Amino acid sequence: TQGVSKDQIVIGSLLDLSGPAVTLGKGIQNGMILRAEQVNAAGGIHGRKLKIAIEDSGYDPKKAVLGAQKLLSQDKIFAMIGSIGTPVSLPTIPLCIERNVPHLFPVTAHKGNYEPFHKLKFASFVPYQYAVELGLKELLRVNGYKRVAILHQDDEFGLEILRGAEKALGENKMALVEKTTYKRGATEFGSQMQKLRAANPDLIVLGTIVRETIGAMATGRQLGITADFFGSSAAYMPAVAKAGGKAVEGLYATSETPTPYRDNPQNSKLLNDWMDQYQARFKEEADLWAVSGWHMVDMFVNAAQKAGPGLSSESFVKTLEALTYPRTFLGTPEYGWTPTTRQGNMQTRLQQIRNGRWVTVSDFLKA
Amino acid sequence: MRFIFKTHYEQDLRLFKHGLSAAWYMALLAFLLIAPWVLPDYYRTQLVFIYIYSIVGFGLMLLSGFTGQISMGHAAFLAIGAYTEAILQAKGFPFVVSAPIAVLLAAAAGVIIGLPALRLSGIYLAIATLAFGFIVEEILARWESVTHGNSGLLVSQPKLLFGKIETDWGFYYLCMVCAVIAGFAVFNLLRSHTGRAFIAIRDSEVSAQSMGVNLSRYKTLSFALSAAITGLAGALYAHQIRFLSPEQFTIAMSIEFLMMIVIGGMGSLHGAVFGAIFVIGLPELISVLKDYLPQAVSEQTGLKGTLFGVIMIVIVLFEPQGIYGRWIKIRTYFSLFPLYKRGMFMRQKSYQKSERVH
Amino acid sequence: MSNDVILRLANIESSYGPVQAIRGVSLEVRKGAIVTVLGANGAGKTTILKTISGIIDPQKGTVWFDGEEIQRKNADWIVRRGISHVPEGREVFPLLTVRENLLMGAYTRKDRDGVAPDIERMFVYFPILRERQHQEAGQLSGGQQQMLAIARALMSRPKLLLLDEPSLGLSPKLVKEIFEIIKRVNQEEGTTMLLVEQNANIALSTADYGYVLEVGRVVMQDTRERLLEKEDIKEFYLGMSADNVRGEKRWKKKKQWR
Amino acid sequence: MTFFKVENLTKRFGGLTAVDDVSFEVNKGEVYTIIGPNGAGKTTIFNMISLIYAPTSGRVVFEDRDLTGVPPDKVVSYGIGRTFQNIELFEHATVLQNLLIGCHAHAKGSFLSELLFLPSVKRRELEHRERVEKVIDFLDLQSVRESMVSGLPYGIRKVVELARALCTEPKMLLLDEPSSGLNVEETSDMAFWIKDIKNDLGITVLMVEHDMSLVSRVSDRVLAVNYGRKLAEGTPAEVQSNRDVIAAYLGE
Amino acid sequence: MEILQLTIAGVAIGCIYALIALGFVLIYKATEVVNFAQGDVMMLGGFVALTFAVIWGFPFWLAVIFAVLVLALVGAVFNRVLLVPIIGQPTFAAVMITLAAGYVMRGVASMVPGWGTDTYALKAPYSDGTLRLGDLVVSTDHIAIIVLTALLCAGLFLFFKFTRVGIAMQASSQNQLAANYMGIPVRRINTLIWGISAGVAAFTAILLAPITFVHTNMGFIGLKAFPAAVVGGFGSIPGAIVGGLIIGLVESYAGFYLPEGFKDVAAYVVVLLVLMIRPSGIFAEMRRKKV
Ligand SMILES: Nc1ncnc2c1ncn2[C@@H]1O[C@H](COP(=O)(O)OP(=O)(O)OP(=O)(O)O)[C@@H](O)[C@H]1O
Ligand SMILES: Nc1ncnc2c1ncn2[C@@H]1O[C@H](COP(=O)(O)OP(=O)(O)OP(=O)(O)O)[C@@H](O)[C@H]1O
Ligand SMILES: CC(C)C[C@H](N)C(=O)O
Ligand SMILES: [Mg+2]
Ligand SMILES: [Mg+2]
Repeated sequence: TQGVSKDQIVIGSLLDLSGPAVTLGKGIQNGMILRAEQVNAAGGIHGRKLKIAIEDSGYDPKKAVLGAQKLLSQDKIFAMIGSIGTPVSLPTIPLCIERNVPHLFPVTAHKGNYEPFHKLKFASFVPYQYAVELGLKELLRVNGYKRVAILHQDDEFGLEILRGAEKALGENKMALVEKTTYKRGATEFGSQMQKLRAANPDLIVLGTIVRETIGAMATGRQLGITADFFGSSAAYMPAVAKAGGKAVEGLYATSETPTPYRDNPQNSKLLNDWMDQYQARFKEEADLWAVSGWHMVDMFVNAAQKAGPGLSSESFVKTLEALTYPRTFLGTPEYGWTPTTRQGNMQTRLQQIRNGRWVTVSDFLKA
Repeated sequence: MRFIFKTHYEQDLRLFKHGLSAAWYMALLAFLLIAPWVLPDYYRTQLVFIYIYSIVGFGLMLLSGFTGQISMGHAAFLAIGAYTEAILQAKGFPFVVSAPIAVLLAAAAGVIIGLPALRLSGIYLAIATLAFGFIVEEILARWESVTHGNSGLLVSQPKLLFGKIETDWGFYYLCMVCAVIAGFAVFNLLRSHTGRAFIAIRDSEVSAQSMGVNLSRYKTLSFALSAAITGLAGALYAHQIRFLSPEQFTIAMSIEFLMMIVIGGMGSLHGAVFGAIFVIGLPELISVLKDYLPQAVSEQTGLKGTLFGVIMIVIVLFEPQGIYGRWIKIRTYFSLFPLYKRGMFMRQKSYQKSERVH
Repeated sequence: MSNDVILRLANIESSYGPVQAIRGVSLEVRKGAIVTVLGANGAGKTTILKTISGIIDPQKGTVWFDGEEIQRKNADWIVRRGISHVPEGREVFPLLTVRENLLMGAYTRKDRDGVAPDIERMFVYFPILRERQHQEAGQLSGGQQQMLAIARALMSRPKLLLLDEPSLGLSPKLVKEIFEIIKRVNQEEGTTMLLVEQNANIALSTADYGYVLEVGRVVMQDTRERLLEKEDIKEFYLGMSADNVRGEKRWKKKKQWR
Repeated sequence: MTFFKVENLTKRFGGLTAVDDVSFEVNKGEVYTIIGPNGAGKTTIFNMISLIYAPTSGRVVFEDRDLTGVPPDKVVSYGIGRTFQNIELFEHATVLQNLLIGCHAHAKGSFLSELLFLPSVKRRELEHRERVEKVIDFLDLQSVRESMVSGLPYGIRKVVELARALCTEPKMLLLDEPSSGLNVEETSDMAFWIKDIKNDLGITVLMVEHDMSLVSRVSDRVLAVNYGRKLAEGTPAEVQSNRDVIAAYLGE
Repeated sequence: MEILQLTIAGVAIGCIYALIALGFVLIYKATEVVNFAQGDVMMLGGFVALTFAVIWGFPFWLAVIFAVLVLALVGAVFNRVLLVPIIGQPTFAAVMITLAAGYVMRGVASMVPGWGTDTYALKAPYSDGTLRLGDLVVSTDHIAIIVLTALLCAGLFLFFKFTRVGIAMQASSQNQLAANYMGIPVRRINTLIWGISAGVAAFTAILLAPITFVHTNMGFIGLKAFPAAVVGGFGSIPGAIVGGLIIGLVESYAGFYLPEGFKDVAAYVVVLLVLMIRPSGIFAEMRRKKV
């Protein structure tokens, strides 16, 4: 199979290094590089060095397709891993399949990444809808909110949040008291927040990503909204806690993977060492996305090891779908696929911003 | 130095001005025909994108380069073509049916934006078309029953007449043929009176009118044709990308198209093609450049964007008339050689003409 | 009239890209003189004036003005040295009012308070401009624009005034007046004039000295009086040749220019 | 029938009355000249005839057809061609292309046939080319046929514009200051051309001109206007000897 | 009460649009170049201010002054280095340069140490406060935006009223050739105008920062400022202000009273409607050429 020579394994990734999701791309890139370098330092996978070929997708399908072609036909990659964003992964999956190249762990929650079933598709990112549903149920149980409203980005991503919230409420015989949206890239939420304020909710669900989360909460607080806020995993970004200041204090969000802080006393030695290595290599503190990048390569390596020296995409797929990948010192959940399912993880945890930091406030939630 | 002796007016209507250029074009054609067999997939894919973008280039050049109507909403026409194609193919129509329909719908859209645009010009038209683009994008996102909104639309491989075009080279030739046809059509138009009417409108509306050019008719026609051609490109784009979602057809794309024709060289069909090659080839060039940079730099996010911008700027500063302008000069240099005079193309001081008084 | 040369062109060559418009022109203008340049269209008259006022750069040759070399300098720098230009084809500022146009004419002037009286003076020369002072220049009639262009050039009180076909599109009456004004300004303010004019009759009767230009070269130069004697001048520029039998004339013409 | 006439033509721009109740008739085959001080309203009259401006009141009648409300691009197909005072050519096209655009009004057939460049289109193109070449020969423009208009000197442009107007095959030709920017030599050529246009091509000429020598050489009748009003009408000689005309226009 | 609330918010955001539009219009008036980099220039202004105020910890107002000056310089240099060489070339060329420059600015900003791709808060002393009048809640940021915008506009108005630059810059855009004939230093005037408009952009960024934060894509708000400038009539300074306010208000109301999604396209619908009635904006500046 392509990408596997006697002393090298090449895998590829389409990361956004210049587009809207660049905050993700950077960390993931670094995390991947770090893991690869560690593996190679330790003698590689059955003696084969791991090489990661990275193309910038700019979150744009045209560039993604070209990049994918390049990775597939020039770099002859063995697997595609961790592509960022729906508009990148969906157009490239067919190309991978044509060349019998596994498409692994895309950083997007679109169903197209694991449905319809195909043996080469492996997804790991918990669908937003599902995560929000779990998180909201938990919040309703613990804090017993009575009036829940929602602000969501008006695209597929936002709609998933909406569906999740409605499902959770439905099971508690409740309904949204107000519902409002904004367009991707919006910067100003005055009228939306007033709409919500008029409905005076005690919890506001946010189908937002970084800036929208902060902007919405800041505006809301200024307008004197006292309700709690609850965002999805897309809102669970280090930047939110960092830039949001006191406006975002108390925000809840879901994430299966926690954001590491170096100076956190609870940290295990392993974690601290890992973070120091990262710091040393990239001159910046590891964030959530660095963790994800490192972690997905680690999962790959793990499977590739188990697949044995005669590595082929068939043997790899066989191993991966038989495998359960345990929790790690990074606080990640257990991942596992089966010959019939391609969504590797269905659990998440509640996180909250306290004193400008993300803190995990629940155990793993599952249905 | 070559002189062409003309013995019949027909010679000025010919496709190739002289045998040699004919030979060159044939050579190019031959190369493109064997390309998919000798080039690796990756370059084949790039060629396909070049064909698709050239088609867009022809369309936009017709409107902006020859009729002088700037459009910042051409992504919308591409989108209309692409979605129509995708939906019809999903319904089982073959390309020979779906593509023409896509073209017609795009043309209709062209008329719709063309009519209100009649009284507009310059920046006002540009912004009007920009607004149109945004609104189309919004419609694509909201008309979920048809477009599947933001969750996007997966596109099957093209069914030409009966069987699907499974092979990549099949699709390659499809795109190639479409590009050649589009190029021809526009070229023909330009060497006959409609084309000249467009040019007349571009250069002076008042005297175009007094020469009997019906402004509204020809402006609308120009919009319709331009949109139609772009729609054809859209139909091919759909199959090439295989996944359509509204956020692909943004202002950024429309601007990319504009850059394409300006860099290529306003007011020339060659320019459209050069522009396409440039826009598609540049990222390639950049990633090559990247390899020569120290890792500390090349790992930087945003490097690509920066290089892209820098290269664009350099080109424009070096050759404001676009790549085609430079091409002409090189050609003249060789055809005149050795009589070429230094400073023959020395840029004489020139002065901008106002566009606010028509 | 003083004898020192204020403007000297030494074998100037200018071209527009590949087209070479003037090929080694040398001419001199003495301080306070009115010098005219005659020539068929395409001869290069406009190009010479453009080269002097720095609107285009010559490939070769030098332009001295008032003791310094000014070729290849920026136009605005040159104008500030005291050259003003009545361009071919009016070139008014279409969206500015007549008054604003005149103000722009005085842009290079240091004495701000001298401007208002001069505008008044222009209004005396061209009463119609006073009537229209608040109208956009672009809406003026052709001739009115021409008047404005001349007035605007005078506003800067130049040492040297370049006039490119000032009589273009003016009524016979105004043509007479214009040249009166030119003479007057020349005498009262000692402004030197370099005059390009199709109406050779009136040009020569105004000028002290004349150059004749053909396809980018000076083919003849002399004082007004002697030029007026020359046969070719009479025939081709003053149109005084008796025979207007067209066929022959056409033939002659072809022989001359082709 | 009257070949061409304007009746009580008036044009106001805001407060200003550019043309004030002007009427005159032009007979087939004559050269009719309008003279008058700058700003008298001559060009405005032309603009109303070629329907670039709609008259405030009054009407234009050509071959007993009232032109009021006709779209500007139709006039030429009725047979009225024109040139402009400050040259309105298509700068970024060659002289040849400019002239071919002149033939536009007579180009039949849809753009579809042109997309395919059907033989019919080709034939039409060749016809037009023939016609254009005739004009080029007539006005001695061979030498500039292929050159860009933007590069031509003022004088030549003037001629090119005349040529373009001729290519529209007009019955009546409006010339706005045909001789401005031409020297004596070229002006006399212009005089010949105008005569030929009238005699050989049988085209009626309505012109605005300031060069009295040209006016008296070619015009059959002259109309003098001032402040938009009719001042005098008659043969060149009559008008030139008219006191008011001398006072307002010719000068002592 | 609601309506009043919405109006204030609308006016505030409208002022931002207005200021960016002002930047477009100044440059267009002087050079007929549409500066697509205006939004990104503003972004740079934001980061420079951030650097002074947060990273180097200057006093806020001092940081503001420095940021404005630095950007003014950047604008001037930009014009001198990139646009003067192609002066007189087709306007397309210049527009392309501004577009490309936009890419460069975003790219560079994301590579500068301490700037990068993250989102940063840049708070002003007046930020985060609220005034309550009964049910009416007004954010101090909004008040500041409105007041400061008014002051800035007054300042510019006086500048153009009492200098010849105002007329000269129009002259040089309407007929560059003639401007040169008149000895108007076209290059220098353009450079001045670029400086001013970049300075204004920096100021805008500082006003905007408390609301939308500082990040490499904050310049995209410029896409809303285009309709603003056009509604007012591209090339008219009062037009830019009025246009900005109109867009701001319409958005604010649309977001509250109209169905979902209208807020996002409101600006573009408005611009289309206005153009249908007035093909060159409210304070039109287009003319049919007199022939
Ligand atoms: N912008 C230009 N580009 C190319 N060639 C030009 C340009 N302007 C002038 N020329 C050429 O330069 C030569 C001289 O032109 P110029 O305008 O100086 O002649 P002129 O004597 O002023 O004619 P006229 O009396 O008609 O104004 C002409 O042959 C003309 O073709
Ligand atoms: N579009 C317009 N708007 C306002 N005023 C105009 C307009 N067009 C012409 N005018 C005015 O109408 C009057 C007549 O203009 P017109 O061009 O007809 O004069 P003309 O007789 O052609 O003069 P010339 O011999 O100088 O060309 C002028 O005073 C001019 O200012
Ligand atoms: C993390 C998110 C930016 C991913 C993005 N919303 C997607 O699903 O495509
Ligand atoms: Mg000249
Ligand atoms: Mg006139």
